[in-house]
Amino acid sequence: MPRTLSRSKPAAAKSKPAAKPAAVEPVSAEALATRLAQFEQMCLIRDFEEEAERQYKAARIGGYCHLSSGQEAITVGAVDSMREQDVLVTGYRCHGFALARGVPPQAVMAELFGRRDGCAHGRGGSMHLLDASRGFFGGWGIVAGQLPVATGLALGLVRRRRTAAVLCELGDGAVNMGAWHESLNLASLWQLPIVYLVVNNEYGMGTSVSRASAEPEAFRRAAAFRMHGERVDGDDLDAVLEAAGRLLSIARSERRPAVLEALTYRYRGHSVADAGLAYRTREEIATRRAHDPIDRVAARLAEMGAEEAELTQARERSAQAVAEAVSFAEQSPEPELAALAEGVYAKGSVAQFERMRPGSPFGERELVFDAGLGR
Amino acid sequence: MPRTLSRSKPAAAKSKPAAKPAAVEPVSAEALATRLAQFEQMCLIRDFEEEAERQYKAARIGGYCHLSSGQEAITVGAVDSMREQDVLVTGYRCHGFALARGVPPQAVMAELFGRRDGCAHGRGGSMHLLDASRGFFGGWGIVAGQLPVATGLALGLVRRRRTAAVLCELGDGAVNMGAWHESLNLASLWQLPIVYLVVNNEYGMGTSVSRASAEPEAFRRAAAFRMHGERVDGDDLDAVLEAAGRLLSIARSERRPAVLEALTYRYRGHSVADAGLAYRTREEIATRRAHDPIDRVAARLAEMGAEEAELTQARERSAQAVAEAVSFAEQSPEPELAALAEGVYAKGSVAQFERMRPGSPFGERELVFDAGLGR
Amino acid sequence: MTYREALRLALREELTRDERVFLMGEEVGVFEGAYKVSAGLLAEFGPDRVRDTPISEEGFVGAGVGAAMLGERPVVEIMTLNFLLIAMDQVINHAAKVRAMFGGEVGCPIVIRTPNGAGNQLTAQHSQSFEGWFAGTPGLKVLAPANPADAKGLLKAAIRDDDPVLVVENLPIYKEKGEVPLDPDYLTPIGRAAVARPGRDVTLVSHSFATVRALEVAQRLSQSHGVEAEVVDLRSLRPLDVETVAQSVVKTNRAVCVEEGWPSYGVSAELAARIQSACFDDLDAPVERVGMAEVPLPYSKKLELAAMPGQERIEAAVLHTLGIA
Amino acid sequence: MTYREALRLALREELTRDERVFLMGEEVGVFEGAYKVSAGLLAEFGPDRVRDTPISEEGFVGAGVGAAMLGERPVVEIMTLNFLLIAMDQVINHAAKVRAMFGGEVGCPIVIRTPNGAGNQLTAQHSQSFEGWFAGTPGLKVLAPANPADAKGLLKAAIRDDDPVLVVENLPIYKEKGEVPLDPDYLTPIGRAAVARPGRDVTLVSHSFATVRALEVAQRLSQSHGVEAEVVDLRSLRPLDVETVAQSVVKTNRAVCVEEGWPSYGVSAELAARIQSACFDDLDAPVERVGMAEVPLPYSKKLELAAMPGQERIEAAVLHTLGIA
Ligand SMILES: Cc1ncc(C[n+]2csc(CCOP(=O)(O)OP(=O)(O)O)c2C)c(N)n1
Ligand SMILES: Cc1ncc(C[n+]2csc(CCOP(=O)(O)OP(=O)(O)O)c2C)c(N)n1
Ligand SMILES: [Mg+2]
Ligand SMILES: [Mg+2]
Repeated sequence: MPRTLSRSKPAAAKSKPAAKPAAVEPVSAEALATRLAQFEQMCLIRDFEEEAERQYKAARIGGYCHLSSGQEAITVGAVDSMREQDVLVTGYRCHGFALARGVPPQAVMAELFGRRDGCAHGRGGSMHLLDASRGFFGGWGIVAGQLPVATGLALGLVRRRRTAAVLCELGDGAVNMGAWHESLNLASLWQLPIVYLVVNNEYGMGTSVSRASAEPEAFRRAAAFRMHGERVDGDDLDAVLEAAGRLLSIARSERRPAVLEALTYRYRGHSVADAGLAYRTREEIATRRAHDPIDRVAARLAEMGAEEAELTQARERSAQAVAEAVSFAEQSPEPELAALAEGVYAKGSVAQFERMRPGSPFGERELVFDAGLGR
Repeated sequence: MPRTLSRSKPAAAKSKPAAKPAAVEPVSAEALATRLAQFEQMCLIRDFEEEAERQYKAARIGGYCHLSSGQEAITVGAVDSMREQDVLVTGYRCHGFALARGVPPQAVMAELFGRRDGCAHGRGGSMHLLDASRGFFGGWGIVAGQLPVATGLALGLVRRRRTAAVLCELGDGAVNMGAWHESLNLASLWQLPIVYLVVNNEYGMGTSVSRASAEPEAFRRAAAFRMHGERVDGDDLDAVLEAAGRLLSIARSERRPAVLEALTYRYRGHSVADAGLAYRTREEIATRRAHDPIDRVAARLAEMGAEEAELTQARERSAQAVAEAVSFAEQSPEPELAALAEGVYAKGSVAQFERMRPGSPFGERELVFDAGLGR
Repeated sequence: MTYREALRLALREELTRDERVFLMGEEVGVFEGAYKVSAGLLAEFGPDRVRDTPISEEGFVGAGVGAAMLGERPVVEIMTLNFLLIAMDQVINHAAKVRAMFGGEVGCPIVIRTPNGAGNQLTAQHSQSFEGWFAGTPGLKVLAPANPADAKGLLKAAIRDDDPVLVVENLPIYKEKGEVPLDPDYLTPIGRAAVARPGRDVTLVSHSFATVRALEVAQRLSQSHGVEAEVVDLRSLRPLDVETVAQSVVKTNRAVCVEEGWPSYGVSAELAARIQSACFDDLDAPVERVGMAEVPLPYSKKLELAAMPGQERIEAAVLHTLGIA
Repeated sequence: MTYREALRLALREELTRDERVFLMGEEVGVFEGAYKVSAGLLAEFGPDRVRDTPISEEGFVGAGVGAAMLGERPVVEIMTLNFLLIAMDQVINHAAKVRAMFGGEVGCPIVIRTPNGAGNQLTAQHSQSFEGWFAGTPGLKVLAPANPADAKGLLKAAIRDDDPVLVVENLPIYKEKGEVPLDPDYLTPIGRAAVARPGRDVTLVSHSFATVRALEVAQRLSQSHGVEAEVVDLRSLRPLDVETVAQSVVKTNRAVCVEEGWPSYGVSAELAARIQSACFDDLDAPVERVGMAEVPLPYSKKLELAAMPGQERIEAAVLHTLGIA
C-alpha cells in the first residue's frame, strides 16, 4: 500500500523527513548492537507466540489467546521508541508488547498458565497482561475500550507534569468504535501527549478493513480532530522506529497527539481457535509470509555487517528464553482459593464490607468474604 | 463565518453549484407564494416558541422545554426540502421541526400541556414530539442518540425500496459523541439515504463549539467517512433550501449520505430554565438578533414584490394559529389513569404478562396490570 | 439437534417466512458467526438479509431500532452479552422507550440475540450475565432458552413479537443436543416458565445454563439422597412467570434460586423477593440463592471453577435448605 | 446548608486538601454545573482542576479511569444518571475490573457523581434510577446520600477511597436543608446504614430521595395511626449494610422497602431477598416493596404523580403490611 501522509497536518510539515535508510550511513557498532537486540526481541516474540499456540493446544493455556506472529516489527519498533517514563496501553493481542516492554517471558508465560507468578498473578490471562512498574497498563479485552483509558493516562501524565507520552495500541477494527472518536477529540482538544498506534493487519476477525471502514486509510481520520496522522509500512522496522520515535517525541515535548497507522499482516487466525482461512486464502498468507519482517531485519543486519553467527546466537537465546519461560510457568504455583477475593477492592476495605454478610447468597461468606474481600 | 466547502467530496464536485439568489431571476407567482408560505411557517414557529415560554412560566408546561427562536430558517428550509415519503428525526429541540413538517399546532401545544390530544398523547412532552403519519419519528432526548436510530430508518427505507431519504437533525454538541462516528461510518459504508443536519447554534448548553470540538467546522468530519460535507448560512432561507434540497435528492437518487452544517444562533437560553447569559454576552445576542432570519425573509419577499399586507396577514394567521393551539390544548382532556400502562407493550401482550402478578411490588396490580399493560 | 442448530433453524425459518426479517451483527455473514449460529445463512439469503457490520455495537443496535420503527424485523446479534454494554443507551433509553414515550404511535419489533455466561477462562470482561438489568426495564422483554427446543421456540416467538426482545443464549450450551419440533410454526410462548423436572421436596428456579446445572443436581440428589427436586426453568425473565414458580413452592415449601450471574441485585434477588411475598406462609426455610461468587471472574481455571455455581455448590445449597447436612 | 451546598463544600475541601483531586464533566466549569453543584469552583481552582468536557460520556469517564490508574483522584460529574448508560462499558467493564483483573497491581480511585430520580415531568429518558445495576457489580462501591450531612460525608469518603465509587445524588433534594459538620475531616463511613428514625412497629428501608419520603410517611403514620415506623437509610448500596436492616426488622418484624426506581429486579428486590433470609423467623408479614410503577415514565403530570412512589402509596403499603386497612 502507498505510504501517504495526512494532508491535515502542521506537525507533519514541521517534523524532519523520515531518516534515510541506515545502510547509506556509516554503521556504528552501537547501531548494530541495537538492531541486533531488536532482532532478538522479534525472534523472542515469534518463538513465544508459537510456543503459546502449542501450549494452548496442549490445554495448558485457556481462554482467548490472540497471537501476533507477523506483526513483530510494529511491536518492537513502537515499544523501543518509548522512554522509561512513557506509558503503554494495548488491546488483547498483547504478548509481544509485554515482552518488548521488558516484562520477563517467565512472568508472561506464567500468566498464560494462570499461575501466581504471572504478571497479573493468574487473574488476567492472555488478554490482560500488565506491568505497572514498566508503565504497561494493560492488556484490555473490549475493542477500543482501552482508548479512553489511555487518553486518561495521558491526562494523568500532564497533571503530574511528566515529560512523557502514552503509546496506545489498537486494531484496524477498533477505529469504527465511538470510543475512538471521543478519545481522539479529547486528546486533540486537551493537547494530550499520546500516540494512537493503529495496527492495521487488514482484518478485524473475519472482516477486511474495506468491509468495515468507510475510510479504509485509518490515519486520515485524525484530520477530523485536526490531529496529525500518518501511515507506515509496519513490517519495516526502520520505518516504524523513525515514525514512532518522531511522533512520541512530538507528543512528549509539544503535547501534540497523533495517529500512527502501521500496515502489517496477522499470520495466524484471529485467535488460536480460528483457523483464519474462512475469510482469506492460503495464497494471501503465503505471499505475506514471503516478506517476513524478521527476515527483513536479518537482511538489514547482514547489510550492516552483522555476522551470521550473531543472528544464530540471537535466535538461540530467544528459543532458550521461551523454553525457560515454560518451565518457570510450569513450576509456578496456582493462585490460592483462600485469596479468591483479594484485589477486588483496595486493602483496608474489609470493615466496609463486614456488615454485608447477613442473608448473603449461598457460599458467599466462605468464597468471598473469608477469601480476602478488601484484605 | 466563512462558507467553506469540504475538500473531501466527490459529491460536492459533481453537484450543481448553489442556485444564484432568486432576486436576479424573474419571480414567478408560484415562487412568491411558496416563499410567503415559508415566511408564515417561520412566524408560526417563532410565535409558538414565545407562547410556549409564557405557558411554561405559567406552569402549564413542565419538564425541559428547549426553544428554537432564531433557528427558523434552518428548520423551515430543511423540512420544506423534504418529500412526503421522506423521514424526519430530530433531537429534543423539536417544536419547530414538528410544525414545519405539518403537525398541527394544536397537537403540538396539547403535547406540551400533557394532554390526550397531544401528538404523543401526553406521554412524550416537549422533547418527544412525533407524527408517524408524516414520517416524523421523534423527538429524542439523549444527545446523538437519535443518530443510530435515524441511520436505521434510512436502512429501513432501502430495504423497503422506497425512493426516500432521512433528514436527521442534531446539534453542534452532538458531533463529539461516539454515536456520531458509528452512525456516519455505517451510513457511508452501506450507502444509506440520509442527510445529517448539524444545527450549529454555536453552543451546546454553555459550551461554545471551539471549547468542545477539536474540529470546530463540523462538516469537515464527514471526510473521515469519505462522505460529502458542507456548510451553509443557516439564517439564509434560500441557502438552506438549496443545499438541503440538493443533498436530499442526491441521497434519494444516488443513495449518497451527507452532512449539512447550518450556522445559526439560539436567542433564548438552552432551555426555558436557563437565562443563557452565564456563557455569552447580551451584546452577542443583540448582534445576532440584528440579522434575524425572519426579517431577512421579509426583506427578500419585499424584493420579490410581496405586499406589506400579505406579510402582515401571514403574521396575523400565525399568531391566530398559536392562540387556537393554546385554547385547543386547554380543552383537551388529561390522559386517563386507567390507561397508565397502555402502549408500554404492543396490544396483545396481556396474556404474556398475566402470570407475572404474584408477589408484585405494592400497587403494581392496579397501577400497571389493570391499567392496560399489553392492552 | 444442538441448541446452536435449533437457533439456526429458527433464523432460517423466519428469514424464509417474512421478508422484513434480516440479521445484522459482527461476523454473522462471511465468518458465519463468531459461534457459527448463522452458518450458511449468508449463502442462502444474501447480504441484504444477512448483514455483516463493523465493530460498532452502539451504531448497529441503534440502526436495528430505527429499522424496526419502520416495521422491519431486525435480528441483531451481539457477539457476547458483555459487549451489549456499549449499546446500553440504545437498548434502555431508545428501544425500550419507543412505544410508551411516543404514546403508542410507533413500535420497535427488534430482536437482540446474544450469548451470556462464563467458563473457558474468558476472564473478567468476557464472562458476565447482565440479563437481570434488561429484565428490570419496562418496555423490554427478555427470554433465556435453556434447551434446543426452547432455543428455537423462543427465538421464533421473539422475532414474531411486536416489542423489543432480548434473547439471551449461552455459550456452553450451544453444543447441547435435544429434541426440536420441526413444525415451522412451533413457538414457545413468551411469559411461560416450564417445569423441567417434577419433584416434591424443593424447588430449583433457574434460567439458561443454570437450568442445565440444576437438572444435573436434581438427578444426583435423587440418587444420592432420595431428594426429589422440582426444577422450574423460567425461560422468560420479563414477563416473569411467577405463577408457575409459586405453584411449585406452595407444593415443595422450599426454594433455591440458581443463576450464573452475581446474585446480589441479580435475577435471584427478584425471585427470592417474589417467592417470599407470594408464598410467605408456605415456606419452611428461607429462599436460598446460588450464583457466581461476587468477584470479577479470574482467569485461573482453579479460581474460575471455584467462583462459578457448579454442581457441588448448588447441591450443597439444596441440602442446606432441606436442613440435611 | 442545602444538600447542593454540602456537596460543593465537600468538593472544595477535597480540592484544597489533595492536589490529585480534579473535577471533570459537562458544564462543571464556566456554566458552574447544570445543577450548580460546582458553582464557584472554576474561579477558585482554575481549569486544570475543574475541567469542562465535550458531550462525550464514554470518553471522559474512561479518561477518569485512566487518570485514576496513574494515581490521580478524578471526580467525574455525569449530568444525570440516565447519561451514564453511554459510559456503561467504561464503568462496568473497565473501572470495576481494573484492580482484580490485573491481580491487584493497579487501582482505580475514580469517583463518578450524578443525580438520579424523577419528578418535574422529565419523561421516560430522563427519569430513571439505575443504581442497583452498579450496586450489583463487584469492584464498584455505590453510595446514595439522603441528606446534606451525608452528602458531604459520603462524597468526601468516596474521594478518599481507593476504589471506584459511584455517588448517586438526587435532583429533588439538592435544595433540602440540614445541619452539616464543618470539620474538613468529617467523613460518613462507607458501608454503614443509618437509623434515620427509630420506631418499633415496622421498618422502612430506603435510600436517596425515597428516604426523605419514608421519613415524611413515618411522621404522618405516627400522628394518624400511632404507628411508629423505623426508617433505615441505607446510604451505601455496595457495600450494603444488611446488619443494620436486619437488626431493625428483628425488632419490628415487618419491613417495607421503598425505592424511586422500578422494584422488579431493583434495589428493593435485593433487600427483600436479604431480609427474608436474615430474618426468616422474625417476619410477621411478607417484605413489601414500593417503587416506581413499572412503565417508562410518562410526561403528563397526572400520570407521573400516579407512577411515582408518593407518600400515599408508601403509606398504603405500610398499613397493608401492618394488616391495618
Ligand atoms: C466491543 C467489542 N465488540 C466485539 C468484540 C469481539 N472481538 C474481539 S477482537 C475483535 C476484532 C478486532 O479486530 P482489530 O481491531 O482489527 O484487532 P486485531 O484482532 O486484528 O488485532 C472482535 C470483534 C470485543 N472484544 N469488543
Ligand atoms: C448523552 C447526553 N449527555 C448530556 C445530555 C444533557 N444535554 C442536553 S442538551 C445538551 C447540549 C446539547 O447541545 P447541542 O448538541 O449543541 O444542541 P442544542 O441544545 O444547541 O440544540 C446537553 C449536554 C443529554 N441529553 N444527553
Ligand atoms: Mg485487525
Ligand atoms: Mg448547539
